[in-house]
Amino acid sequence: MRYRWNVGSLAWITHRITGIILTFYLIAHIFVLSHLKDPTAYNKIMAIMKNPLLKVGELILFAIILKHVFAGLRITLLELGISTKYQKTMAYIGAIAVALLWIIGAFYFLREVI
Amino acid sequence: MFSWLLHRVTGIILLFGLMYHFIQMHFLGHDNYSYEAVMQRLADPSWKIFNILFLLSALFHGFYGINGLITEYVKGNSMKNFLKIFTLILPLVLAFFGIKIVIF
Amino acid sequence: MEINKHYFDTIIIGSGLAGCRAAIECTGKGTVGVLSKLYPTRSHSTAAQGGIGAALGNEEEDSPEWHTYDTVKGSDFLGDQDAIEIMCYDAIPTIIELEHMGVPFSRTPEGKIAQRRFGGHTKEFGKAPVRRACYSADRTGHAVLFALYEQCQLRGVRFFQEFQVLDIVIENQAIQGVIAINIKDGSLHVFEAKVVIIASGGYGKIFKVTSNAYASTGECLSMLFRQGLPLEDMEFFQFHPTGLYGLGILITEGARGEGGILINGKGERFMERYAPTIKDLAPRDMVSRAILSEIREGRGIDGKDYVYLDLRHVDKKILNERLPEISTFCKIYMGIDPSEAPIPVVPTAHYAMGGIPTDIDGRVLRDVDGSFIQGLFAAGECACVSVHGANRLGCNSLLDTVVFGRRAGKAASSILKNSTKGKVKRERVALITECLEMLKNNKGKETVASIRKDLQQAMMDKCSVFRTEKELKLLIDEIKTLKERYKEIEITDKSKTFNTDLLEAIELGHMLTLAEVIASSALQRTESRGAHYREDYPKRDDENWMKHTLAFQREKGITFKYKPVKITRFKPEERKY
Amino acid sequence: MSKYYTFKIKRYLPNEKPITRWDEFRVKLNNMERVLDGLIKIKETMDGTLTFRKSCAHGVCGSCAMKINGKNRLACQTLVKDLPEIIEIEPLPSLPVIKDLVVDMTLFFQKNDKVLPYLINEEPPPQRERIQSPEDQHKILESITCIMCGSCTTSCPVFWSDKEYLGPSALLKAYRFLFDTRDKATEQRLKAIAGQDGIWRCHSIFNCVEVCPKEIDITKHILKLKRLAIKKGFKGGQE
Repeated sequence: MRYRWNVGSLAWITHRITGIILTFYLIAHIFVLSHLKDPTAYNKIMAIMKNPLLKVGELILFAIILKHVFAGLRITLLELGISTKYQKTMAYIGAIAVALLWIIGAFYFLREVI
Repeated sequence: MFSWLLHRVTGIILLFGLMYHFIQMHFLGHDNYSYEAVMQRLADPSWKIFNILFLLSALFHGFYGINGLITEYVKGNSMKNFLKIFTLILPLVLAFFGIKIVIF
Repeated sequence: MEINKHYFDTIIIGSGLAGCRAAIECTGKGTVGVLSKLYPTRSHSTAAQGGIGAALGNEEEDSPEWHTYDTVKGSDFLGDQDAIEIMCYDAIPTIIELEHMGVPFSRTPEGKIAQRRFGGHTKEFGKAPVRRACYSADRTGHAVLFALYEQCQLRGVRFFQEFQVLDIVIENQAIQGVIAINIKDGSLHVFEAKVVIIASGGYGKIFKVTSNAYASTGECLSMLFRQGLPLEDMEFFQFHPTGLYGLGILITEGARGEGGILINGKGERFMERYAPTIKDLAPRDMVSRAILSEIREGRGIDGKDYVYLDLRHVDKKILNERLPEISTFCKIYMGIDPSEAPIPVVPTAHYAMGGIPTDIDGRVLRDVDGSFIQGLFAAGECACVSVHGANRLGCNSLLDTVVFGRRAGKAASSILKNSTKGKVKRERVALITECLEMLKNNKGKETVASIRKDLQQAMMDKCSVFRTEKELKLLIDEIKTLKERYKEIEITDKSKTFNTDLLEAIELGHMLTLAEVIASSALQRTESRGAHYREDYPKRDDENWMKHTLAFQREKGITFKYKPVKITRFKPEERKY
Repeated sequence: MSKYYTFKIKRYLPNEKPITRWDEFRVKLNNMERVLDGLIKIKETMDGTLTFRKSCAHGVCGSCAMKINGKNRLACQTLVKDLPEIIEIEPLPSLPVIKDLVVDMTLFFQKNDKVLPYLINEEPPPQRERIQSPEDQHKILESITCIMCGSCTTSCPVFWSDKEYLGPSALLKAYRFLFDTRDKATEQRLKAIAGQDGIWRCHSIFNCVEVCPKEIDITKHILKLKRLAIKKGFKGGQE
């Protein structure tokens, strides 16, 4: 079904999708960590993590987390009583914040590799 | 209602937790996640408590969301009930493994 | 064809204010079913804007006696004064009761129901305008209808939504039941009942420019008329002075009650000339005539056919708070902001004073001698009690619906015990089925739309605010031609599901019947009174015409009988404002 | 000033094959006319089988809500001059279609019935009106303008996927009574709306606010309901 998107519904759908991805990441994260009992296994994984491809993956993950956090923040603020008049403004500010923080964060991430 | 409220509260906890995590792990120097450093940190009881809280919050927050998705998108009552029970057990199992890593 | 049978002690046709109010009264005393051709909350009562009149005296001193006087005078002394007195005195408890049912009225600073000025409502028998209309911003009808509908739900009234009534079955001078079609799937349903209350509303769609809804086609009136029952005072049809130019959408009289004024092309406040005391708040018939006279004499805006309703000087806060709806209408449909630009308005067909003759308890009369149809009641705009006489005052219509809806409900439930269950004969249903089939399969070159358009145009041109013998005669001939053309009608939609094409054809047939009654009634009344203005007889003639017209369908055509007006307290006098 | 518009209408004719199809009509309309006028013109002059609901024609009855160019609106309140030359019309989403643009609203009204949509006050009424300050009346001012056209509920993505959800319209109705100072059934009504299918399902998507023909900020009202439920420490219903 086709239905016109607007700021609110876009914010919602991205919030949802990022949420699902993060939950699955969480499951995988716990699963992987629970299998790291000795230093050798741990260091092996850490070495793999240095792979540039996985760094890109980490950056994407970082973006997803930021997006989810700011979408959640917007909803929570609305629920705490910030006027719904500002819902669109908040979404725009959130998007800008996500972009800015991602660029700053990416700088640090990449510094680890280079 | 309580779970809804808890979802919001855990959201806030995760926000601060994540901030701490990122600053600690990525922004402050390079060797923060060598095996020794991690183990050393884990020996600290307050770090343990923080980690467990963080873990439980994340699990609750994530699975509350999944539970909502099941409510909204899954058709058919038996399937719905099965998935709901599954998403109740899974985070408990994960919590068990998670706590095990942190404590031992 | 399979027929679905239902039995209810009380069947109510129409779910507007009168229908819902009657339904509330009937619950607890028997089973109640309400038939509505729309979803109940879509009834046209919801479009009523300005207010509901009652001498509560919340804003300034007021008395039901003054209210009675104003209504009598507003009716041009044709209203039955016993009924008017009942309505005006009942008004106060009725409004209080509505408030208790949850109607969200606007409030005074002390928290009482707020009231505003309305046309023709005065203090001390005509001295100055008075605040009498209780309101909920400019969506009073909507607020009251929702509250009443909600109370019906609470009381377990059974609603049959999107059921259109096809026949009201009367046999042996007693009601038997109604036959209706379920619009959704085209199935026929027979509702047998002990009593039937008709609250089907008005028929403004007979005119081209109207504030009425598409659903206001008046078929129930015509159904009774075709069975030989009379229709009363059909020549009186109210034109609301301020309809949005080109669309006919209502701009409430409350706009003038809050200080709006009418201005002509020369920028004059012309109502000063027509009603020196209360000016723009004169009754609707006078204001409508005044506007059209200005336009005829070339003083419309830029010589065109409209005048301005000016709200620019009204406090913006008042506009936002008390008239938000009409501000939105102006913005959406005309692209103007009433606080910055005047609103172009013309009179628009609005309200039928005439209708099914009833007594003060809503019993449907079958003759001038007061004999009635056993178990049949009517209330609301479709009925003529008559409290509005020749011209209705603003904010009295909502009052009429709730006061007489309640009375009819009460009277109807009181006779349940001694009434027998109605019986609708198979042949009657077969007849309806046959009619439907015929209409569906009829071949010809005419369409519903073209006949309807011609009818609406003809009524607008020849039978609206100004009328003459010559034009009315022409109109009657024209309607007869249209009736002939109606026989040649062909509809495109042959299906059973939601066949609006078929239903519109049925409605058109009834509209043609009603139009003829209106035109004939207007032709025989050779005087001018209230909304009925004959240019060839411009004076009111109390000697010959202080009486109600009752039109009957007889074999040779429409015949008339007359019923005296009940005059109790207020003797007819010249009507000046 | 008038110009030609192309109406692309999604048809649903239960007795024909195929049941659904898209029809195109070209209609000349002036810039004061509305989508409803266009539909009427099509029905009167081109295709009498075209079916849609209509009544008041000025946005107070709520009959003619439909999806116009991808967004729910009232046909009688949408001027064609504000739309592109191609106007795409579909019935309201996610309700069963009866014919063409007519949908079965039963489910929508059932939701409404669940929130006890009537004033409940068992105290004996006073002689005169119950006193309510203008400020208190203003709290429900926005919510009483609802015409129950169904635009909001059928624009809600949660309702699209979860038919158990009460939906914005019913929740707004609950608000209208919960915040009416004259109503005394706070507990009962909270019970009706604070369960799994009630207010917690609202994710502040704002689709309902975007489409409301009466410009009611429905999300704002639902958020207030959530705060009320929290404040009252409401325990009923799971989650």
